[in-house]
Amino acid sequence: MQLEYFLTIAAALFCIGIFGLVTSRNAIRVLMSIELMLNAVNLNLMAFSNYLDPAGVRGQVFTVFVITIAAAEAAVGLAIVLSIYRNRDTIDMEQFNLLKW
Amino acid sequence: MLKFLKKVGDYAGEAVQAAKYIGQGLSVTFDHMQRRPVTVQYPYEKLIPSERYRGRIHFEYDKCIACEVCVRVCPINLPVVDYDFNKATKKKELKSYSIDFGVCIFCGNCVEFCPTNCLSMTEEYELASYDRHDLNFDSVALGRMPYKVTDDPMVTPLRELAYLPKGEMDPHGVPDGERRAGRRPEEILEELEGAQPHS
Amino acid sequence: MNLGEGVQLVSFGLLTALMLGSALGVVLAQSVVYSAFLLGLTFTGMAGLYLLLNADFVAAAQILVYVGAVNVLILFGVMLVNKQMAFEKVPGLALRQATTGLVCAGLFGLLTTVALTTPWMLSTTTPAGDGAIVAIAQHLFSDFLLPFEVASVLLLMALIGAIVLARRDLLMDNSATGLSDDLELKLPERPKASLSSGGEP
Amino acid sequence: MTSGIDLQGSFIRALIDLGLSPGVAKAIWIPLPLLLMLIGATIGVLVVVWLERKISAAAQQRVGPEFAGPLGTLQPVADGVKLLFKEDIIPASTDPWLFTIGPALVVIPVFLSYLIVPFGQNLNITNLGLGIFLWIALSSIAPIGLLMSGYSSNNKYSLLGGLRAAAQSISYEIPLALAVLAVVMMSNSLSTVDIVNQQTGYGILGWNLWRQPLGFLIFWIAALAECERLPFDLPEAEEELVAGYQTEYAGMRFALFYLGSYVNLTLSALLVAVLYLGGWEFPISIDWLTGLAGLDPATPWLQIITAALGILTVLFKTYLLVFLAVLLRWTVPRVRIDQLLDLGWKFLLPVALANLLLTAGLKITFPAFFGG
Repeated sequence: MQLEYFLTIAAALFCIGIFGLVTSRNAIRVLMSIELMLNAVNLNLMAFSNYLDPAGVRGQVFTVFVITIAAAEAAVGLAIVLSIYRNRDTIDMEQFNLLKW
Repeated sequence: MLKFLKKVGDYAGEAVQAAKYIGQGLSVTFDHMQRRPVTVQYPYEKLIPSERYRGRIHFEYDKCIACEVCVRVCPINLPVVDYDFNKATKKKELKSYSIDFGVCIFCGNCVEFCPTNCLSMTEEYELASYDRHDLNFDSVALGRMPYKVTDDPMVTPLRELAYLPKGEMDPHGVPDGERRAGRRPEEILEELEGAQPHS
Repeated sequence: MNLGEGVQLVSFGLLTALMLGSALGVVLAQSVVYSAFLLGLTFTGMAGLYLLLNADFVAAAQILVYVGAVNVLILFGVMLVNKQMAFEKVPGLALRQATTGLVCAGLFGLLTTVALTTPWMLSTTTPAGDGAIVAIAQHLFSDFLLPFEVASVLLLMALIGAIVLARRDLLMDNSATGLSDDLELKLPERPKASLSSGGEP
Repeated sequence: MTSGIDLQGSFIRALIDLGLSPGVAKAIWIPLPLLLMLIGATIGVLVVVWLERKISAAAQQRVGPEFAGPLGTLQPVADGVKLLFKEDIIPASTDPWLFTIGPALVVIPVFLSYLIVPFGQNLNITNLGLGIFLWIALSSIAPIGLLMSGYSSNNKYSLLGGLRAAAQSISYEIPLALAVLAVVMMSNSLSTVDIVNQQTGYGILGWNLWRQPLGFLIFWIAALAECERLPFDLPEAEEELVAGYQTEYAGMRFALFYLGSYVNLTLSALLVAVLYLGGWEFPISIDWLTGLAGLDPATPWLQIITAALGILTVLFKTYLLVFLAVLLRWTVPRVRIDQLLDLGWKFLLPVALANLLLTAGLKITFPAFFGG
């Protein structure tokens, strides 16, 4: 049980998240990938909090902030996906080219 | 601002009102808990149907003159009357008669209008069967005597509320001979006859 | 190694396998509904890892917010846009995926090397444990007060923004008379049928 | 304040006296309360099911279950056995994995929540520092299971029921948490034992009910909604949705839903008793009585009586609340789905927030009464 274990897992989770973010064509799966990346970051923060600053728990405070922001992000992101779905009748990322010329 | 405060006040008032009504409802439900249960333990106990109960129709083959009045007064022309016209006697001879109790609404019109009283209502109400065609009673089935709840040794017959002795609310354990509350129909009839002897 | 450490190690291994496996499932599963449910599993595994890191409050918060709110929200999203359709073919998709995979693997290697080679200044003080709740609260209301307030404002903005975005268009005709005293947020919504027919009023 | 009877301590001490090492003694102790709680919760459910049927019957002038056992007490057992032996049906076009996991996901968090329910000073599984927060977190898992079973049933009624259940659960979680927060603020601790301890000492007068009347009402309404009890049983409203997310379920899987809903009801009632009705505290303070009688609170037999009385008190309060829930069921008609969400978001949420603010203000103004 060492700090490095947790950091490695967090790195793996982060990379999975990036892969999903780039390759997914379903807009909702992109949102899920973002959540995965945020979780990886959270795990890093928590590991640092436990091994480098166990008494101060500043990492935990930061994680709480990240969780808060993630909830807000999920709500807004889903609202955007819903309104795009209403307007374009698809959730394929390849078709979201409204701002492309 | 004042308007807003008034709105808040009205809303709070409505909430309190709602709470009051729910409280009243709760007290009603709570009050129901101390009432006597009306349950009849059905296959073991059965209520005795009243005299005017409109159950399965009984039919007497020999009385029937195949006049088909029952068919005409029936809201759905339900009874099936099959007859031959006997040229010699110039009378109809009944061949078969049937009523489908899966369709019958037990209105009693046929019984009411039958000129020879060959139809009558019985107190039989357990007509369930596994096949709905079994509900189509022919003249033999219609001619069977109805069974009586009071005759069944397996069943505890219970009197309905209106037939209980005065002051009695629970039909359990009321002796058979006990007189019901109020006057019996024949007593009313007698009284009427006594009041108007000349008619 | 005593009993407690063994239990910790085993549960660490199990949780890691569970979490990484379900995270891979989130990204690779064919059906979005499966990935949404697997996402919940990932979050739960993460909460377990937080427990191993002596942070039970954050673990419970993780369950409450991520599993209870975010994941349910995503599931709602999946079921609201539940349209069975095959995406159109795009040329060069396989190449793109392979490149992304390579880049991600490289990034993973890089991060792992950094994590393994950096000399971390490990602290030997005992973890706060149950006292962490109090410590977090003290942080929130002293040195992290500004971020705390900003986060609450952000949450409010996100709340209103999400409602405005996800709401059907409002019919503004009868509010054109100007702001009266009685103006309530009771503007009629455009019925859904007129939207799906595609006709712009 | 007596510490009461310490089962764990005495059990472990007895094992150590038998010649076992402290670690092993502790390891033997750990599963015991869990097992006891599991059995207790199940028996509690049997009692609640029987009570529900009997009280419902009484409210409708019926007799209720009568033939299975004395006064029909074995009826819930008979029901359970029947469900156990029924054929395990998985309809053809369902998703068998999700269909199986769904009910389990609904039940397991509810049983886990029993971890934090205290029946006495030391009569609980664990006195977690996280306490009531763990319950709030765990109860938020259930909607996922409901969505899962609703979706996997491949039936429009099931899907609608699952979505409704999730929406309802999320909407009422917030006022629930806010009501709990006001209590937590007064007792300065999330631990359920601390919350009860803060209410002890003055008998019935010390209960949180008098300090948090609004919070009590909010909590009770929200808890009923979380349990999907009758005024709020929209997810399974049989007139509109057949049986909601349970439509396709039969046998054991249905039994899990059934069990889960009744365990949840018992748990909610237990937590109302703990949070607002003084937990194991007798309406007249036991400490005061023993002081009046001139007895030493550390006397062993007195401690046992106090502990037994504590358990009985908690159970009595719980079943009183269950009784109220059943009575409410036959009193209040079901609300519509928009009325339900209106009630949650436009009434309970603002009121709960106002209650929280009021509690904070009162706590600063009168720290002696509202927990300084």
